[in-house]
Amino acid sequence: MLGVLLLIVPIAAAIAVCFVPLRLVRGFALIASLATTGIATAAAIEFGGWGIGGWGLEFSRELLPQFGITFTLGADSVSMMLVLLTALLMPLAILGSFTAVTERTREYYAWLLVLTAAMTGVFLARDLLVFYICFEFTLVPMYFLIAIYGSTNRTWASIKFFIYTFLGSLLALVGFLYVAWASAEHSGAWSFSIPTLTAFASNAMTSTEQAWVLLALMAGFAVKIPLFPVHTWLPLAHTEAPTAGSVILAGVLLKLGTYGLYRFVLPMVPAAVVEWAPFIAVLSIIGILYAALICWVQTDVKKLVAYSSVSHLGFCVLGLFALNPLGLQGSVLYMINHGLSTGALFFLIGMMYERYHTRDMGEVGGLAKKMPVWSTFMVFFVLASVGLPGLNGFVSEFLCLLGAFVAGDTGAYPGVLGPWFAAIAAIGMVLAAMYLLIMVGKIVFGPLREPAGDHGPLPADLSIREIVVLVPLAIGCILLGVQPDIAIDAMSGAIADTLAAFPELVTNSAETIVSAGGMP
Amino acid sequence: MMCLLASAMGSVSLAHALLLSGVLMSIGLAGFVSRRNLIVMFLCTELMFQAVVVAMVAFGRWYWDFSGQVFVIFILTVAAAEAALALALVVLLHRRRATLDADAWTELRE
Amino acid sequence: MMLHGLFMPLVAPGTPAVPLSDVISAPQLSWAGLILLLPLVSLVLCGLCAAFRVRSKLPAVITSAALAGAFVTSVMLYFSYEPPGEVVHLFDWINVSWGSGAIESFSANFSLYIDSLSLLWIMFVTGLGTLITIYASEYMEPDLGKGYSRFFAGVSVFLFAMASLVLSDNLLMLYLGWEGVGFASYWLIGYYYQRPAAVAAAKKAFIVNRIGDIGLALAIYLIWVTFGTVQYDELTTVLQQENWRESFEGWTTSAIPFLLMLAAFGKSAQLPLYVWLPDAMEGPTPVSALIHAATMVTAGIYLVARTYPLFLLEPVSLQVVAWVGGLTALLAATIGMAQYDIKRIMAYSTVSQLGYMFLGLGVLTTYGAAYHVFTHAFFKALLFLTCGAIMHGFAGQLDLRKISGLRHLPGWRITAWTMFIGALCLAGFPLTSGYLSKDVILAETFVTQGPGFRILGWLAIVTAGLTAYYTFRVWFRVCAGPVAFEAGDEYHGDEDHGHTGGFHPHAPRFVINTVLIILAVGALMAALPYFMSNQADERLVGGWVADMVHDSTARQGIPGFHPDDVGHADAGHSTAHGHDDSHAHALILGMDPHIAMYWISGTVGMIGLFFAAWLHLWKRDHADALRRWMLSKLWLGWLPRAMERKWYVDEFYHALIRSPLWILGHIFYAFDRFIIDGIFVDGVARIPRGVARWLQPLQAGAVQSLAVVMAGGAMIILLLMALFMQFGWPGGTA
Amino acid sequence: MDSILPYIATAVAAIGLLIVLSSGVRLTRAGGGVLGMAGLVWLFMLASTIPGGVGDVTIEVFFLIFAAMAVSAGVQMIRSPRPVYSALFFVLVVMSVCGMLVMLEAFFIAFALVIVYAGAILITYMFVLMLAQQASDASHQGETPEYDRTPRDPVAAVCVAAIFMAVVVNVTFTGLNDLAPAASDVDRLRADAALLANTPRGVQRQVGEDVVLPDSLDGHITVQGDGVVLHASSPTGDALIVPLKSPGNTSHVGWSLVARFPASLELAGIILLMAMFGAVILARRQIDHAEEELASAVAAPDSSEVDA
Repeated sequence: MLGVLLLIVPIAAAIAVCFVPLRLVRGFALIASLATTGIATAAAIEFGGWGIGGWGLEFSRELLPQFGITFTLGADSVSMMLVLLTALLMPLAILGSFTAVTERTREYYAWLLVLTAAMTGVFLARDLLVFYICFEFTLVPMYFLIAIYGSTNRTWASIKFFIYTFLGSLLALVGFLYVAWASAEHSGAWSFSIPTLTAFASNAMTSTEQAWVLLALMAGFAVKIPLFPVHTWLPLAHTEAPTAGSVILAGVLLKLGTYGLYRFVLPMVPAAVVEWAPFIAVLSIIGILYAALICWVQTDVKKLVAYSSVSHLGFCVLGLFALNPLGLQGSVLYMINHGLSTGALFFLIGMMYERYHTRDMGEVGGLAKKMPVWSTFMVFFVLASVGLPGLNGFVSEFLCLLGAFVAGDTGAYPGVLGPWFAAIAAIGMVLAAMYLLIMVGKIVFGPLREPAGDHGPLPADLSIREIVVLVPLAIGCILLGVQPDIAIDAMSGAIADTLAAFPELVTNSAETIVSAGGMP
Repeated sequence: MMCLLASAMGSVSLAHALLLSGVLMSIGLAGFVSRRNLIVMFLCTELMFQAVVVAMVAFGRWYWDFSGQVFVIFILTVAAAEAALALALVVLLHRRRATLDADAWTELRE
Repeated sequence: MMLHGLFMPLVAPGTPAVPLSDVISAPQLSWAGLILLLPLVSLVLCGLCAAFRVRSKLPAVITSAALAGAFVTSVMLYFSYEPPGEVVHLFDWINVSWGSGAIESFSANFSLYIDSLSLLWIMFVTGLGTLITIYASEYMEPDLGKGYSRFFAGVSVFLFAMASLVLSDNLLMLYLGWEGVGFASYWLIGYYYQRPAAVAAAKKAFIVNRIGDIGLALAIYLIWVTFGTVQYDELTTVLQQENWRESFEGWTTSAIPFLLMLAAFGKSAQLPLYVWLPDAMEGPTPVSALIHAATMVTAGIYLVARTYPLFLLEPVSLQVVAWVGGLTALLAATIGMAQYDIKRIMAYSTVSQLGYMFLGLGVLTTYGAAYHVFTHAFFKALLFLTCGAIMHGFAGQLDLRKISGLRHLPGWRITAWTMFIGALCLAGFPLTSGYLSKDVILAETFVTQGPGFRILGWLAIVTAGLTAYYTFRVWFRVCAGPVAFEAGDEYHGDEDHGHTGGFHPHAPRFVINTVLIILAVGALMAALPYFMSNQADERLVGGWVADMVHDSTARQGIPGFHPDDVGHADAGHSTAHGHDDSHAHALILGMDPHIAMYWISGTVGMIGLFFAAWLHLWKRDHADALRRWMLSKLWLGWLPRAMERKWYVDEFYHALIRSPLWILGHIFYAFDRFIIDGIFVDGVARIPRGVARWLQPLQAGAVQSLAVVMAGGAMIILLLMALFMQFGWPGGTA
Repeated sequence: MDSILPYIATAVAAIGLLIVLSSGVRLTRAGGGVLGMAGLVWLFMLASTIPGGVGDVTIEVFFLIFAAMAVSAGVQMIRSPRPVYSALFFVLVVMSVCGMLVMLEAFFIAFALVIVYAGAILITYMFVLMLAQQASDASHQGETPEYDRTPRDPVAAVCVAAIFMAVVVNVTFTGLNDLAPAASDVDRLRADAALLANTPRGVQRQVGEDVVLPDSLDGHITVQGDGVVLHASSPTGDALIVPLKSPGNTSHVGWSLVARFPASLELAGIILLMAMFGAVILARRQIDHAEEELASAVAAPDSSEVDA
């Protein structure tokens, strides 16, 4: 029931926001999102699946029984973590927009709240159609957030964002429907229940079918992640989106893609995954290096961070396709960590933008002199993003690379990657340090450079409100950096479930694949 | 020459009437599409009415059923009403733009 | 097979081969965690000071107290320490497990591994850290209320990271410390963040170190894959098993030492990756002394010593280490000879001395390397701090041509003479600490058999002469000779000394002088351990430092320690690589190398000193004449030029790595925008748009167009229906 | 129809039409006209293979004359750059069609068309045309405007027309064979009889007062030979068989209109009424009064700016 509340409360609040007096809108939205966070926390406490796998928070109601469509919610520990991430980021996003958005505020906060519900729905869905509807519905609020509240090139960016990701997810829908159809042919009754379909697809589908389904699903999720050749909507969307939009885009929306991989691709089509993992891993490695080099030559800070997301999520995908618990743990942690640190970076850039109305590193520089608190946070989150040990980024990056490194070699989960994958991807670590430190060197350090013009009513350095936005993220970064075990233990059961199909599959194909591409 | 032609054609039949009707209709259609003068466009629709009249009457004669002719009367009615309204509209539009060019009224374009 | 014997001695003779953690569980030692905790507390307090804009010296007091506490803790730990070592578990960090098998779990916790090697390191790290913090409390005075808290917070971070590097019980926590010190170094080099050079140097340091860190990360992966653990004690256990080698493929064990080497070379500024260290002198001088001379840069030595058994598995790797170390020493010394910035000279001398240490590691004398680390920490810190005092007093003046006769200036005497002591040690003046520790390495180079090690030995001796030359070049120029000076860039004729028309250097005060004296005494006293008796094993020579190395993984490189003694050596060992027990055929000038080296290096040092005195004390114009003469000769002109330009290594990197990558970045960006996004993405998006453009006239709003579409469409449908009715429907059902 | 020839004939005619529409040269236009006519003639000749012809040669000849007139006038109408000429050619089309209707024995309709179309509607068109041209082209009088001179997209227009014609051709050539047979003379007489049976007063008038009609005419009017007879009785009670005249086209139409489609008739009347209202409202000169103007108009009725 708490799961349903998690969906209903934001939507109800979104409707209510439309009728609240204008001066109370911000506060009301904040309180509503905090209420959602509270519910999410309660759900996390009530949730019984920490560490042991399986589903919790279940709720089911029939919608269209003749087609097997039910409104089924439920969470495993990974989705619960992502729900918590969403619940953490949303109030911050709302709080962070207090001064940035001054026009059409009602609409703005309503869309943000609707977005909360949609994203939570994606993570909580246990019925394929519920998942898909929520997955697609995230586009609508985001589209409006970019198109109405974005910067100069917002129309084009929003259209591109919408159509690109929409096209991808339509292909994913084709894949889903094929699986559902094949399952219905097989068993004689329609069902869209994710566990049912997963069990069916992983066991009863031939490897050719699986490969096609993999292709269709990847088309949807790879665009969302975004994986290397289909990433170009992201820099544009990030650059044009308002601050909160960027934060949510980087923090949660991109995770919908990797979550899709985790929830569907890996367990549903294991045979095809084993076959194609090296290919996808190569794509993600290309993405890591390629995007990192592109980051290097950016002058627009936001674009830089956007490209860095492409690079970072390459690690995430690499970890997923290592197909062992190390990689998967790393990857899921990466989703959360990236949400925290990159989300915070977007907040920081937004705070800078609010003051200087530029994102060009050539125009702004040496802000450590003028904004020491801001600079401290900036350096902190950049370091978290670079993967400084002791902060969150390191653990996940390390585990992803370790997973890829040992895949194909050891333990009960031999994967199909190998040391070379990790070794080449590790160059991305240097490049990440390079471009992020160059960015810090330009905008935080050096002689003070400010564009002319007034900086509005904001204080020179961060206000209390802005610090309040950043502090929870910083705490999260430190906590997950020092005690990642909490998350790792909590998610181990779910990850074992997801990987359940793999050991024997991989072992069977290991002789052919590993000898070819794995160990030299 | 006409006699010659008529004898070559054998006898006038329903088919001929229908074909003539079709030809008139086609001409009306072509005119409606290709002309840009609003009034001529309406004239073309009147031409198409004539085509329909021919077809109606021809069929009516085939079956000796006078409904066809009754419908012609209705068509006449509608044509009159249409002419009145259409011309009123044309006058209205003409007053706005001082032209009879149909292309001047393409505000639906992107 | 033949190497198994090497690992038995890791546990003291007679002790059964069991992991340390099984023998010792030391909850009573958990107070050792204070060494990590105190700097952290200091960091937090300094952060609060910064937040509340404290304008007093409170941060310095806090940090000094915290570091002193850490030092005291280390010393207490030393006294309560019993061989062979202890593991102190603090708290869990990363534990992933998915089965009960050998390699089905990955575990890395915050645990301290306390053996003599880590104790040796942590003691001088915390000790020097304390001293230098105290020094900095005066040195950083001009920044009171501005960056003062930030500086000491950085020092605290550094000490925390360094302590976790040194004390960690697993490679992952070592990695944490490893990157942590890199970050602290970034923080502190970039302390003067408004100077672009400082920011660039900080960035460079971090990035170059990152390259090394990749090596470390990959080495950790490989070690985990190969041995199933990243914890030192379990690693030892695995290495002691008879059959581990059969269980794994062979290439990994060969690759591990090279990857570790990459990491060590990055952190310790060796040949391919040394470029960041000279630039790092942009940081405040106490930082240079602490991080870039005494402690952090020796982390590479520590890493190699810590993972020494893995190096011994692949003898070639140690030979590479030796050669890289030797060549770095020579190269850096030649560069150091031609520089004018005294801090930079000291930086190159650090690189050079680190090269010696690696040479020592490579020629199987971990003892020598560790001893040199120990002595070097003192005298190099001392030298840097004197440089700092000069820089401080002369408003940033560091050019040795512009300061002279310091020892005659009132208030500068202590500085000059403590610098003299440091210079003596660095130059290897007989019976100083540097002399003793360097000789151990030089002698072992001749003793140990390896490819071209004799040449390497002579090169090292030449380097020793160069070292003496450039060290005393600095001292003679700056401290001796007639009194003359100019103010540095930081002098702007402000009200402090501007009204009298001239520049007055302000001499160091009590705190700095005290620290200098303590360090000078320390630098001299560092010779003592060489003469102390051994406690662990009376067969060992080398005194206290040998003791400290003995109980650790690096015990293979202690003079007098012979694997034969424990009965597991086989014939292949000494011929492949290693000590010749008798030293019989390694005579130099008819003497045992150890003895001969006393004479040779002493003599070479004196020669270098003599040249320095000639060119820089007695006949300073001869130095310029020599330089002019060399530049005028075509066949010699390249030498001083290349030496002054640091052998063009920076330019080389810039042209070969940075620029291509930068261009590649631009190409990729263009590719991204125009090819991927422009042609593919937007191109696909343009297809419907193009089709729509093409069909647009039909829907332009003209009523006829609509009519065409409507009528045409209806007609086509009708025609099709008619045709189908006439000729039958497709499929023949009509 | 198994042959493709009718379609080719249609295509030829279409090409002719296209040439006529798009060419600016008079000679080419004439050639196009000839080509189109030839295509149509060919088509009509092909169509004569279809059974079901009626009438005699005179009717055929007149039919052909009227058809040719209608078609050529129609083409001229859509080609002529002067709208007034178009309207006049349309009158010609209407006349031809009326002639055709006469051939088809629809006399009432024929005359009604002439009266209503040529007489009323066309005159309205002419009025509007002249009104518009006088208003718009005050500066360059007599010059046809650009939009009248250049047709828009004649290719598309002719294509659509040709496709439509192809449909008609197809239907004509294939569908007519399946048609129910044409009404025979007996059928026509029966229709007359049925109409007469429904109009006792008309019959009474025809036969005179000295024939007593039965109460109901049903079954008393029958077809005999080539005429319709009334079975009635004299006032004396003798059975009489009186031959009756055919009621004629107008009666037939009128009866159908009133007896079979009364509701439609009413609706048509309403439509006409509404159209009249609509036309009045639309064509009325629109005066947009701003609020304040209205207010001032109310306050100061003598304001002269009301009609601005």
